[in-house]
Amino acid sequence: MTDRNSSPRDGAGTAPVLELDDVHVRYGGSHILQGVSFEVPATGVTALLGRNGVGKTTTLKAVIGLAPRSGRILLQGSEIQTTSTAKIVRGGIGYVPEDREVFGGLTVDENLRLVAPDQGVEAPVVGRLFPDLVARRGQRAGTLSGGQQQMVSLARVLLRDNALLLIDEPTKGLAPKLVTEVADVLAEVARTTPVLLVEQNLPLVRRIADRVVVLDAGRVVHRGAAADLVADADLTRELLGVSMRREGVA
Amino acid sequence: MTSPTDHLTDTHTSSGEVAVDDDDTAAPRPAGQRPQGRAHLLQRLLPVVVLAVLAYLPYVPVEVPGLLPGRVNGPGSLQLLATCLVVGGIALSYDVLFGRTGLLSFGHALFVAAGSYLLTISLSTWDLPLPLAVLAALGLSTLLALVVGAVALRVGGIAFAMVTLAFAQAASIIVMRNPGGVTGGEEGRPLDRDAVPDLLVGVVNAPYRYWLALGFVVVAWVAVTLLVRSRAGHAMAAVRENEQRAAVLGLGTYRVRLLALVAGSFLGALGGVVHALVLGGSNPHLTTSEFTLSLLVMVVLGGAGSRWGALLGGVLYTYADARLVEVSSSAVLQGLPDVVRQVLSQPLFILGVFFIVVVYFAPSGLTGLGGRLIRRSGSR
Amino acid sequence: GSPGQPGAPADNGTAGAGGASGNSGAPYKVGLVYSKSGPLATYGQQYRQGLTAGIDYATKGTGAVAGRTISITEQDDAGDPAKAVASATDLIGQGNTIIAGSTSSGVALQVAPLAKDNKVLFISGPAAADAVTGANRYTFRSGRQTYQDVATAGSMLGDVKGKKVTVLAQDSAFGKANVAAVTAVLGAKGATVSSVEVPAAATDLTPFATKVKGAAPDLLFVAWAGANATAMWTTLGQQGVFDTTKVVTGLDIKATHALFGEVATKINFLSHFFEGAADNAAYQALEAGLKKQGATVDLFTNDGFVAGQMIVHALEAGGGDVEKMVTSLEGWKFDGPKGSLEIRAEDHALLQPMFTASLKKDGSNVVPQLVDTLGAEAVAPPVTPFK
Amino acid sequence: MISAQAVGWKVGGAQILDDVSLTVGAGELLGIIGPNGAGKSSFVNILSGVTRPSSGRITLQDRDVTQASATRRARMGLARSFQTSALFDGLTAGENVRLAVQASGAAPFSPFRAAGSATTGVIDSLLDRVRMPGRAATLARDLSHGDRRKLELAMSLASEPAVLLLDEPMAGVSAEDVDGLTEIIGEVRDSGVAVAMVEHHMHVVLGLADRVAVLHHGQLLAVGAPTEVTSDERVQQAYLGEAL
Amino acid sequence: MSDLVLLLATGLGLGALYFIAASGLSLIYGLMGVLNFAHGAFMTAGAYAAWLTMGALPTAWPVAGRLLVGIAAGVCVGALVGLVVEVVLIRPLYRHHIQQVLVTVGLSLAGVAAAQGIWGADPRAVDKPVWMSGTTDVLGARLPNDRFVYVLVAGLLFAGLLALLHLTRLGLVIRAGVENRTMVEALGINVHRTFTVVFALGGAAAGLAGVLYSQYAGAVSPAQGGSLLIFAFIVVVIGGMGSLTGTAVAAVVVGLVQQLANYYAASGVGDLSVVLLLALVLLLRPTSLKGATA
Ligand SMILES: Nc1ncnc2c1ncn2[C@@H]1O[C@H](COP(=O)(O)OP(=O)(O)OP(=O)(O)O)[C@@H](O)[C@H]1O
Ligand SMILES: Nc1ncnc2c1ncn2[C@@H]1O[C@H](COP(=O)(O)OP(=O)(O)OP(=O)(O)O)[C@@H](O)[C@H]1O
Ligand SMILES: [Mg+2]
Ligand SMILES: [Mg+2]
Repeated sequence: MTDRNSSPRDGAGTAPVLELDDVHVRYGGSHILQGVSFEVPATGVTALLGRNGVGKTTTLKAVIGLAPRSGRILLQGSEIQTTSTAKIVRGGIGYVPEDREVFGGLTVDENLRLVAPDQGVEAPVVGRLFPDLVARRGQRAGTLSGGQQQMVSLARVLLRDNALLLIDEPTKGLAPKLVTEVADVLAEVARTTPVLLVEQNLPLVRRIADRVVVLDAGRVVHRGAAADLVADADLTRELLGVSMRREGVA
Repeated sequence: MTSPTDHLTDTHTSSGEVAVDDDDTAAPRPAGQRPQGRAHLLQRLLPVVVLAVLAYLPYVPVEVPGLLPGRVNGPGSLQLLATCLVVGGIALSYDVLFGRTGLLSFGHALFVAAGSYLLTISLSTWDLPLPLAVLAALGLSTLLALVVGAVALRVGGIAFAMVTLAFAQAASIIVMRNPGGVTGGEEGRPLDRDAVPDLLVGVVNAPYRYWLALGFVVVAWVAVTLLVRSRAGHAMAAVRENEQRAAVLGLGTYRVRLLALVAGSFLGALGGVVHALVLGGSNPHLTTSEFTLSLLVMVVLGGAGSRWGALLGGVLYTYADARLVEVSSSAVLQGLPDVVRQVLSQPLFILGVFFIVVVYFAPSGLTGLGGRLIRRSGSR
Repeated sequence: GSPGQPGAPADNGTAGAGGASGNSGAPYKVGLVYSKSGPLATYGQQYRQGLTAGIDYATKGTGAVAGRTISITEQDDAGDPAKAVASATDLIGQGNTIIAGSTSSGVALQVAPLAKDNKVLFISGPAAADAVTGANRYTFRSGRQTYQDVATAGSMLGDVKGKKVTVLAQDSAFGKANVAAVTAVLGAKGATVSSVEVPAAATDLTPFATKVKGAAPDLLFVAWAGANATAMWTTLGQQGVFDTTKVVTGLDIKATHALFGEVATKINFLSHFFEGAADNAAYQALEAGLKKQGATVDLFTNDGFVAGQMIVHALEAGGGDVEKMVTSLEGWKFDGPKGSLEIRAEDHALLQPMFTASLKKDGSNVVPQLVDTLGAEAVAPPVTPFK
Repeated sequence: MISAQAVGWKVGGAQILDDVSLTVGAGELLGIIGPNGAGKSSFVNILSGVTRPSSGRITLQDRDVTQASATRRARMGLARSFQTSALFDGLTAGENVRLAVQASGAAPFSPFRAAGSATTGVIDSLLDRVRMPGRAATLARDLSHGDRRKLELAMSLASEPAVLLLDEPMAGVSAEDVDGLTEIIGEVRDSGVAVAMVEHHMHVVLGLADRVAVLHHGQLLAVGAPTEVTSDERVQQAYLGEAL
Repeated sequence: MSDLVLLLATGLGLGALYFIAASGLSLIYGLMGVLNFAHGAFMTAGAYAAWLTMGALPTAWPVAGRLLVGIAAGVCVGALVGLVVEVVLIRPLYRHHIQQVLVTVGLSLAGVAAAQGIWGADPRAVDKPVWMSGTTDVLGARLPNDRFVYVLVAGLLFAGLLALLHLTRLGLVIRAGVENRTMVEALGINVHRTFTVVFALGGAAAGLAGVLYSQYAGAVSPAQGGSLLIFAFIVVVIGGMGSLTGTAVAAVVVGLVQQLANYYAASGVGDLSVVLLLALVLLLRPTSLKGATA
């Protein structure tokens, strides 16, 4: 495996692209995020980890304005906690939701054309990363296999220049081979665009993440370099209930 | 992906909050979630108390100016209340389809009208005695429901709504055409007075018609309660929420929906029978799509998927419909500019606007709104 | 304590019905159930205006009978029989011994049994259904009935023996009643009657115009109520029905006169009543009474006026006692705005003169012109005894 | 228990599945793997009756069910989970499971049979089993993604099926819980249930499967013991790549 | 022969009218999933707007000229009503489809009642250009001229709407937004505006239908829109719920079937022909009805 640690990944010194400061999310009576604060530096991959239901997805949704949030959220220094979703996205955030959320009634091409009106499936990134989609350009996205839909969902954000990518479990449901490929894509993208990544696949995290933020029950319980977490088996077990090394064997 | 049934499920909960339901949600809440002992008892007792109060009304000679025409137990008031109750019960029967099973039927009026017309026809044209006539009306209406349901349920969602609307429209046309002189066309068909007990005829006997209507509501209430608590009721909720999942669990979704439609229609037809008895005849208004639409309006007004909601919606709607006429001719409007007054003097205008307001501010219905207020004050 | 009689008032005072008889000086209570809103609101309004004028005329401006005022309680049925039944029940319950109104036939037919059930006087209004006549001993009518319309139409043909008559009617109870009446009236006189029935759901009327054209009748009787009238006349005109056939139809209220479109002047109208149809003391009183209310004479103002006359007569003779009032009306002859009227004792049919008319263009308006007046006996319906 | 014979499925001119024959016996766990879009979910849909094959035969417990509805097959003891969680969104997690329990019993939608509440214990123990304790009262639509997957599994287990089809049960389940769920599925298999499981987590498949079938472009590329299949060059090339 | 020609031509004209009425309905349903019960009220609004405008214009103008201005007014009012309704009533309820439908039900009740309150329940005569009330002899049949106008307008409308949906980005965004509004927003597209546009378009089509139908009927009345709405609904259902092409085909079929059945079949059959047609489609091809959203 390539050691990617040599790439500029610290981000220290430069201003963070995204800051969360004491962010809360409440749904009706349930207090889901209870004061989440962390920063996403301007380069590299920041992984947001945690068990099921701790609020990872909710955090991403809070950033992009899809969850009712309070607290301060800064994108490139300007507050966005009251901005509408469409505006935030036009301000430079790309979002890959965990449920894929492709437009089932539209063709693959039309799905992509929503974001890149003149290119659609012709865009070079798509051809390079997901040749399968090019072949299926006229198929209704609703009839794609789960993995293929995931590709559409990913391709959709890569068509545009983003200041930050929010990606929620991109490799879920992808075949192992494709997981590797996607990991490479993400690593490559992260070289120019910072990525906030939610992921359950720990080997992948180990491979591409620079920093980790671990959530538990709506609070941040750990922040640090990915390498440190990987190195500390006890810490991993404590935070995530599992050892990264053992997983990597599979 | 959105499917028409998804739209339906939205009725029950608005943006994540549970539609307030009585203890009869699809499945009772697990033990830990049950309402506290005393509150629960109260909830159980409430229907009984309400019933007792309602049953006693014919003995209450009090005037409530403005609210009711004359004394509470005067014939006018009791006739009005009886009509309200019958329609409330019919709304309850419609909720079996709409609120419980997610079937947006625009043809429910068809079965209500079938019950009503078949009763008057079997009394006057076929000369059946009352008990047989009632049986005939119920039996034939249920058969009709079975046939119509079997065809219409081949589609779902909005298409089902439109298809049932078309069937109802056909029935309406047939009734208007007055085939063989049995339906009386747009003039309707009065009840054969000699064929029904004297107690149901005449202004002085309004209390008995009122009790009859109340009896129907009780029957409908109990039937819906039992149905909802039965396995069928749970299956109906399952079909409403996710049809495909229900199918792979082994619930025959077509049969569940057909069952709901037939059960709802049976109660609806019973409502039609009582309606004919209370009003002294059948009239084509029952067959119109407006009537079905108003049933939908009632259920939503009160709160879909809840017995209190449907009943209350039906009663309130009918009451408002009848009493708004008074408002429009009242002195309050006299000072207003002409155009405004003319518009406001149309009861349907007020009703329509009121309905929009309710949908808008209380998407889960009046009972939902009430429940929300209670909960809010409770949590403080 | 144990509850008393259900439905009983608090203090065992005067029982619900019959507040009329005993205490002299208390007003006579008359209940009105008619369309104040809904599709027939205009008919209802005319009726109500006529009624005011009628009572005024019959009581010589006092609004009272033998010193007791007539107090009128109104209820709106919006054309819905269910509402009408509830309203009538309410009114009867409040002690009204006379119920009048019923703009639509559906309402009249559902309220009539209530009159018998509760032994109150019911005077039906504009509702034209033949079945109201002879419905029961307590039911009367103040307007005309379908049979009289049709008989008037028949008169326009002169001798109908061997002639072909086609009825173009909506496929509804109203239309069917017209077809039946035409068959009865003209068929009996030797005409061959056929009918073209138009389904309620038809939007385009060309097929029916074509059928009529194909039948090539000598007389076309059009029985049309409500929607699509203009389209129907235009289509008949376009397909050239007027070139070969004499076309007869009923004249509706003023507001509809413009709706006949291009063919207005080619149609022969039968009329129940219109402005300028007659002239007598009652007519002048009607005109004057309406003027006070800012209205003018129109079709159903007559029915209201006559109802007013009947109410006053019944009260004068019966003093609020229903049986006496019924007897006093049976066989009563009097002058209404249309001319001399008679309430036939056997079935309470209102025998009355009828008119034929034509429309004349007057600038951008069309106004009806009287062609002929038919005596009451010429158009009298057959007797339909009480059931 | 369940077997597919020469199953083919065509839609809009595209041959999605081509001549697939597979059998799963009682107490056996068949892992189904293959690249995205290979036709795995389509195959599960055909086995469960959600879609009808264009050719071939399906037998369930030695009866031909090719034309039988999903409902019929479910009543014959087949349960399945969906790749995209299909839940009764407006009901609570507990109610979801309750429905699944009831649906398998006698007279699942009799209007004359009370639903009963004796199953509460069963429900809670099922939810505990899939590692989501205390979630019974949450509306399904408010559950987090991983919890939805677990609930989906609980519902498939609830009916105590004879044949269990799982479509990517581990997708989105947190790393911590994967092992636990794997264990449960193993236990189910050991209790004599025929299990077919589509899964991309290779260590789960390798740890559980008695046999592994590889689908590729709608065709059966290989069937055999896990080690045998994974060492197959074509499988590595088409599917595994440089596995993470 | 001439009868048949007459029936076919007028049937086609009727179908055109149905299509114009149904197109707005189909558009709004197909794109937003909202079954707009107020469509009839929209039509009524358009018809009255045109009637009032024509009445306000100097009578010296030729009727055709006044009618054109009237049509423009009707379309504008229809669009405006659609716009306002969407912004004020539909948008805030966008997650609740049933509620949206119900709001339109309330609107249809209130709208008709309001018109009735203001202008009375009786129909009012409208002016019709002389040419349009005339006929043209074709193969011995006297074809009413106005039917040609309806067919022409329907054709143009059909082509225009198809182009809009399939050739423009607006169409794409609309179609995506129907499925998942949140996600369209999450892609940085302001989807509110597009939905308002759809509703306004549907309202404009309704306004147009209202004006043309009032020309056809020779009068305006409050309940007029509602009577056409029933057929529009049936056409939309037979056409496959929200497919514009399906709607067009269904409109023509319904128009022709109704016309022919009314002439050749017994009165009862003619009356029920449309419902029978629907039941037949349902029994033979239930899937075609499940339509775009299934
Ligand atoms: N209606 C359709 N028209 C065209 N192609 C279709 C249709 N339905 C499914 N397909 C194709 O069939 C193939 C099989 O899909 P399936 O969902 O079975 O894949 P899968 O093996 O489960 O993949 P994944 O692992 O990504 O879930 C896919 O390539 C999909 O695009
Ligand atoms: N609309 C909602 N209403 C109430 N609670 C909600 C709602 N949406 C999410 N939740 C709750 O918020 C918590 C966090 O959910 P979230 O989806 O953020 O979890 P997650 O960390 O992404 O989990 P997973 O790994 O399973 O995807 C969960 O307990 C969930 O049940
Ligand atoms: Mg998540
Ligand atoms: Mg799959």
